[in-house]
Amino acid sequence: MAEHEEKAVSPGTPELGAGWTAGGVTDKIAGVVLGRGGPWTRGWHAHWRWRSALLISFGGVLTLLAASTWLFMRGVGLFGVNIPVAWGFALGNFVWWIGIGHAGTFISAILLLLRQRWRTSINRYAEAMTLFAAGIAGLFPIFHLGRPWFAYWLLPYPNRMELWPQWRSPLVWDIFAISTYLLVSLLFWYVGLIPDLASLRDKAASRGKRLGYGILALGWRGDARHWRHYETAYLLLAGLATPLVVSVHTVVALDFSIGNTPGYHSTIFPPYFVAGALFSGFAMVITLAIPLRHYFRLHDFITLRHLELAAKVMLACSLFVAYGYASEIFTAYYSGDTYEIHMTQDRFTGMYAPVYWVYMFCNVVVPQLLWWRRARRNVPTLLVVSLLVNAGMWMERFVIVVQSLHADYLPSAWGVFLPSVWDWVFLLSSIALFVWLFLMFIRYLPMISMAEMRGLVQETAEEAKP
Amino acid sequence: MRRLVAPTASTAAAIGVDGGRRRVLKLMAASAALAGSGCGQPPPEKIRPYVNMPEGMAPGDPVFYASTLLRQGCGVGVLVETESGRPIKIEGNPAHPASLGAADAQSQAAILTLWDPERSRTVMRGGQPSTWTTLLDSLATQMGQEAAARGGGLRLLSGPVSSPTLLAQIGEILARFPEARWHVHDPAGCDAAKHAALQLFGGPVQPLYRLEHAHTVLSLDAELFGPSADGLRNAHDFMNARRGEPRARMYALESTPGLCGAVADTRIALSPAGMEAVLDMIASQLGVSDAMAEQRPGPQAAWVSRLCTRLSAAHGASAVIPGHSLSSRAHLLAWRINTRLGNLGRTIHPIAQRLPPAPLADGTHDAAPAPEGLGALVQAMHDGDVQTLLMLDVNPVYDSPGALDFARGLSRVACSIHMGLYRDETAHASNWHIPMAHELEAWSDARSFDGTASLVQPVIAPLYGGLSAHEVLDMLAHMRTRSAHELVRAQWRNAWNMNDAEEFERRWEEALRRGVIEEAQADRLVPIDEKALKARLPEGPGPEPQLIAVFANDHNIVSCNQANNAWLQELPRPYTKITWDNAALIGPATAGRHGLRNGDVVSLTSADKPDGLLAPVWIVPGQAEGVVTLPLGYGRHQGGSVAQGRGFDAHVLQEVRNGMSLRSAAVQLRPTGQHHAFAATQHEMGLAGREPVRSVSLHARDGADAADAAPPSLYPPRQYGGPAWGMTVDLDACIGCNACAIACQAENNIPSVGPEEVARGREMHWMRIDVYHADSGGRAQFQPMACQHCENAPCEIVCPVGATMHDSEGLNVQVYNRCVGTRFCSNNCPYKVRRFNFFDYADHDPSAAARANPDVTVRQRGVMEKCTYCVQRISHARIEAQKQGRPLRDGDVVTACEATCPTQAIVFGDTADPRSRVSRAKASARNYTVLAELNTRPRTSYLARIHDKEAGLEEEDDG
Amino acid sequence: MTPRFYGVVGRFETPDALLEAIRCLRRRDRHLRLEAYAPYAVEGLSEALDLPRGKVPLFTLIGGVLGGASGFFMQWYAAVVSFPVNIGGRPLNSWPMFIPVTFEMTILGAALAAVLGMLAVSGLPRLHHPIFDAPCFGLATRDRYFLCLRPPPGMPGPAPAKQYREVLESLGATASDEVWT
Amino acid sequence: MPQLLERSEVLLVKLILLVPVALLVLTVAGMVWRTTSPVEPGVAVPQPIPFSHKHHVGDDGIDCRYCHTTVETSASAGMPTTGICLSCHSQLFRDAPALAPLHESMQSGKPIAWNRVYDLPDFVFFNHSIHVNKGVACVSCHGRVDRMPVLVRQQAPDMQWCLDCHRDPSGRVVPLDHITAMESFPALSDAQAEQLLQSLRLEDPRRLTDCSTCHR
Repeated sequence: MAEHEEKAVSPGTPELGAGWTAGGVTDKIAGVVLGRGGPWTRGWHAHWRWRSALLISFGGVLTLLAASTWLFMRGVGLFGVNIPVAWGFALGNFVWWIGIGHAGTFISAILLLLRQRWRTSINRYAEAMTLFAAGIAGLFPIFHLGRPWFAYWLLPYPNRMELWPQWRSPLVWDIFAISTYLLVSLLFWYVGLIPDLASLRDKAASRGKRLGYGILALGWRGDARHWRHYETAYLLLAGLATPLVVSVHTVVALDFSIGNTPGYHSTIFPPYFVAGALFSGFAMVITLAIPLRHYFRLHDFITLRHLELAAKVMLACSLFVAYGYASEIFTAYYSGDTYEIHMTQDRFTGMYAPVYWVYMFCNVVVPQLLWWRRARRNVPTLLVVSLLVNAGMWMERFVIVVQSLHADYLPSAWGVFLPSVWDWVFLLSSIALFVWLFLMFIRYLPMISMAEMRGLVQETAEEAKP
Repeated sequence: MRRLVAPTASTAAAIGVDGGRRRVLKLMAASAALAGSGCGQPPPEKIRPYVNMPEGMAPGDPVFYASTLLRQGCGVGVLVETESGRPIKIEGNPAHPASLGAADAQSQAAILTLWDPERSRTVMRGGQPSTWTTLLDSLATQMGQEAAARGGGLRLLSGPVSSPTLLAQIGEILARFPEARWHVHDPAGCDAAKHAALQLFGGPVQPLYRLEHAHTVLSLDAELFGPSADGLRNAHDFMNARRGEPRARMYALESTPGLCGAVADTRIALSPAGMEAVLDMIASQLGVSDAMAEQRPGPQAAWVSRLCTRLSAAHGASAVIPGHSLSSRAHLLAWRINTRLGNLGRTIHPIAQRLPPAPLADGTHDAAPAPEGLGALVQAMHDGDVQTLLMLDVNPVYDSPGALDFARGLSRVACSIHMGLYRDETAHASNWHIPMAHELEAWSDARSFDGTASLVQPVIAPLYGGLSAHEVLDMLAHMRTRSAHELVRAQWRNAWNMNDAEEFERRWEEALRRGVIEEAQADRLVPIDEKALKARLPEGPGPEPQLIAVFANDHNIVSCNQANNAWLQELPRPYTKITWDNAALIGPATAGRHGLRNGDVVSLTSADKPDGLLAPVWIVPGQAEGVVTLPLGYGRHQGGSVAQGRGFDAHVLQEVRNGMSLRSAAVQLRPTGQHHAFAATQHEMGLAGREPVRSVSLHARDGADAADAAPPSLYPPRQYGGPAWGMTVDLDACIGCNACAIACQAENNIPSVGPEEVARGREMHWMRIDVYHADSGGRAQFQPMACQHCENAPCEIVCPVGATMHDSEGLNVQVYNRCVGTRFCSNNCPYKVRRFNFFDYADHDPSAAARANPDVTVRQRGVMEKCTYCVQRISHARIEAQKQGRPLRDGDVVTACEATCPTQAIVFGDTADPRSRVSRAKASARNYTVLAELNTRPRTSYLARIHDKEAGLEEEDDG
Repeated sequence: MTPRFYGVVGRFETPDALLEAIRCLRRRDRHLRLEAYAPYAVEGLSEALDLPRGKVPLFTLIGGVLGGASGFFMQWYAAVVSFPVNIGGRPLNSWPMFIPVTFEMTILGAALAAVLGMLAVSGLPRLHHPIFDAPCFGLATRDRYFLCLRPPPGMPGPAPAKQYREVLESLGATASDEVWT
Repeated sequence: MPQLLERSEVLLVKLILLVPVALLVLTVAGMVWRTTSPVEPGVAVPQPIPFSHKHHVGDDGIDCRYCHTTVETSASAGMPTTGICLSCHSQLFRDAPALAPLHESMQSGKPIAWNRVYDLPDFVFFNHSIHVNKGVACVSCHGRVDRMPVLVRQQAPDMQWCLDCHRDPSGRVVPLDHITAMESFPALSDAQAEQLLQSLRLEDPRRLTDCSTCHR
């Protein structure tokens, strides 16, 4: 039975470098976490880079804590919001983060259903990104409440006032959509982690780590029965998560389009928000992938093909979003509605016009570069584009939230929103929180699914057989 | 703070308003308990019942007292609502001719001044706290010396005085010190007018307008609708004349947009000199002017002659009313024209100003000579003829023309005594300062603009130990201290020369109940002196300077006592919507010529004042070009933290000519490059192609419909069992006086947030008065805008906690204690009438708690609020009706804004009852709802303004 | 207590070897108790062991239905029965506006059921298991494949450990060890 | 390869794993607690004068309205003025040391500071007069004060508790002449109850449960 003896070795495909065995990938990825053979001990300096990055971002986290304490003490007036512009940065950030929190589940769920092989090596960290982004997004509605200590009144629970949430409000839908989304994404992520946690358990040297990972692994043995149920459950989760992804940002879009404000009240919003979400999401995936593969030498796992495909998705989203922008303008003028037309003209020429044109450039013009294969396969270009798209999408949210409100129906009520210093503090420190969480993640959990990579090695090896 | 609070409490206790203190504690406890989390055992509370219950008072039930507030010395009748002895709200007194049930912004805001913890509290001597007794001692010696000199060095300075008691006391003093003089300082008044009247009538005479008889009114910069002693009445009368047949017409010539211009059929922006020219032309056309005015060619001549024909057509039913900014010559012309038009005794009554009685040898009385002006006093002070100067409730150091330099004169007075509500500029410059009691704290009496006498009845013991002017004068005259109460009663006992005590008491009680103690006598008209009428007019004005400054009374802060009032400070000016500030108002062209934008600081200099003053400009459409209007009353250095350090003091540039302080001066304007950030509440005054305000033409009044067709709805209309509350606002009657806004603020415990927050767009007024510049003439349209109480309220659907919902009578209710502050409702409100507590705006000063309306929740930080249709008044009325077992009647519920409106522009009631006033108003063809296309189905609707084509003076409408 | 015989576990280097071994054993005796362990979901493994389809999909369905139903009922009850109020003139039971929450609750119920069901049917969490005592079993989560041959329940006589080892090694196991509990 | 945990340890670990679940339960419990009324029932409040409702109401049979004068006319039931107390106590027990504060108050003119027993939040507007005029008996909220030597707060004034009655007042009202009666009103026949309701003209529960009924 000699032919059984030699191990499967990856022949080298666009998605996976050559010469990797199941053991090899396991050691490589687990190494990053367990510090054995990982970059933490290797010659080049991922270690201190990571440390300093962690410190800096932690500073940001502390700032966020301090700022929110002060916010809860003094009141939401710290932000630049007013009447008529009652929603400001907080809501913009919320939508932006939620959007970023979309790519992860999209990749792991939809690409899984579509049997996209390039999903394998990016889904894990993309899901982590999703979790963190969605979590941070969840903070902002609470920050922006007038009386945050009563935030729980939005939940249905038995109370001596015999009162309930008001189910017609999109904000209540939000609560349900986002908490569901967080929970399901968490489950999805965790279920995906179980076999890897087992691997870590079995590779870990110290008793402490074995115990920690072991408990989290729930005693996973790689039993064939486990694998069977596991795969069914995972597939079902993917099936459930797919409509969920779409629904969440649809609900977020409804926060606006349910309203009657010109600039909010538009039927294009749900699809156009979902596309925007994926747009920023994939931008963030690329933004994260590039340093990861660079610092941890993951070029064989996160290959140029991965980046290229992500870039293609981004390009598609950009086109969809551009269509959204166009249709907004078209419907405004086609409707002949004074208020819509005024709002649109104000977008073009009003006081927020510079922001508008900048994000038009970032979200519509810049991504067109990606039509060129050379651009798609050029890492620096991709990094710049994805960063611009992230910024652009934030500005888009800002303009939608603020500019629509500042001049709506009665001219007498028109007003101006100017961000206060606190608006900026909260935006920047929330980014710091995201970075911090992500750094912790790559340090303590495998950023790529080892089990699936082993499968991939085997799969590619067998395909390569004559 | 405690130091400030202590007196409040003790005085309150003294008169047994412990129920009030209980509420104070309650509110303070509440704010403490509510702040932060919503849980935790409430702090233990005390209940302090009365020792003996005052009759007619039940804790928790409001009691109304009739009293009088003073406006430039004249009385305006009010009803003061007290809750357990604490005055909390002011309404108009229907029985009083100057009110007829309405109250203006200043009267409404008086409640805040009454409770103002920054009011003066102690007798001061040379800046050091002193006592009443020490003052008495030194006063005794001082008056001893004066008595020796027959009062040669004694001077009395007061504002205009109408109080019979006070006049009598002044009379006594003048009798006792023959050499003493009484001077009157009236910064808000118009010396030119007084001078003209003096020439024509030989004595102090004021015109009393009877606009209900007027059909054609020509206003030349006149502040007909206030804020003034007769503003409410004029507004009321003119609007009645407007509602009548034929519809009354108003032509307004204005140097800066005023309230008359907004209701005018034709409004024309002119400089004061231009207006005088117009008067000249009218006079010569009517042949009452010897000087043949040069006929200016062009359009002006054209419309002036049209105007002239209209005026003479309405013989005896027209009125030509000149304002403060015009010269005394112009006032003379106006009198002549009115005489020729037969208006005297019909639309304009010249009535003599009351003077102190001067006892004659035979025991009868004669009128003392008219008081002298400020100029004479300053002259005397400079000459060192003044040893003792008593200043009653005046602040000449601040509000006298800069040219007079009153302060320097004052420094030469041996013994200067100032009496006032605040330790203002004059208080600091005088040897003595006496804290004065507020009108609502001490007994007095006053005559209204038409001579009706009413009682000034205190509704609470002096909160900060103030004294009444009567007591001080009694001191001066007789070295004794009778209480103001005794003095006033004595005065009327004499006036009625009644010895029957019982009869007197009965009549006194009656007077207290009605507020009016003596009706106006109609026979007080003063005949005009024919000779003076024929006399040669003084020379017309010289060549008009390139830029002329007009010193105007501020719309809100008319007297120094109102300057420390946050409500008035934060009340947006009708046209500029500026708060907490005054601005140099200029026209667009003038601004263009100097390249100025709103807020640019300019230096204004005049010949006399080369250093001049720095003032930020505000560009006003409809401002006469070449005229810069400088509102007075700002740039205070003393007198309270709210008053101090805001705006600029325009008095500096004010000049004096032969004793008259002028209301205009030639100035030069130079940009400085500095910029000042104003806190304005409305930034866009164009209509941007929308129709929130509408107008129908007069003759289509019953034909054409102002309303849009109601869009269809997917749902059947809701059926309401009980009353369905609704409101209409008549845009044709609204004069934009802001009274409703302040009434709402007082009724609903609405906080003021300060200039910084206003600048951030966070003002809290539930009732905002939008202004739209409908046409280039700058003739504006006001629109009171509060929650519209939509049937299909967009705010309600989006509230996640159901904090805003509909009640079974169709009110759009805001439940503060349920609100978590997502502000989604405000986003979704197309009218943007919701207000949010971004910070803890509620005033936690105990005085504020005592002032607060106990029937309205004091809102916590982070909750949304808005107009409730005065739901507390609705429940009160409902409960009373239920107790009597009867249904609610139309008029049982009167909202605060409706109650205070001088022109009855606002009508509230049950729309389900077809006979209610509001239903009848909604039946009008002028009835429309704002933004009807959104299908919000508002309960508040507006009556379109009426456009009277024939009334216009424009070419095309002619003939 | 005396240790009980759990079975013999053999180690294989490649998935093909494992599958081959399983197939042989199945051919010999359909009723053998076999447990296979692999570092990833090996294709055809469950078919080789002819494992039952499992109840996870059913659980998921039930979870989803329950979640959705309770979600809608909660809203209907709160808005129509418990505290009916007039919100913006809309009907009390404005069901179109209840759909988003209902939908989310459906997903939530289904997802929770799926995961919990999965854990339940595969007997997890189970932190202590005899198989862990097998030497080098840790490699089962790296790159080795294990097959555990277990005696039929209540099999009399001494443990057939030796026999089982021979069988496994004959089938290409590179190592085999007894597992006792 | 050694076991991760021994059997004994597994139990422990499983317990630890239950902690998050416990936390969840706790938070929910916390929420419910947060919204319970902070004012517990059954609390006896001491007063500056040891006033006994039992004695005055129970033994002497003084009607509530004798002291709480404005209960039928005003929002506040009204606390007796020193004068009202003295209308009897100027004769009775005039020298009782317990009543010293009373006489002192009358002399000094300083009111007696009673301690509040029933305290509603400031955003709740309760009007005694309308309840009394609609047949809600004193006893139904304040309990058998005729059995309370020291006044005891009867129950926490929860919104829930108010709603119970506002949703269905019919069974809970008594004829107006029994308003101040202490012993519970005898059950009515349907006809009587019907007639009573008609005489009281109670409002529709929809109006009674409007937010604006109690909150402004």
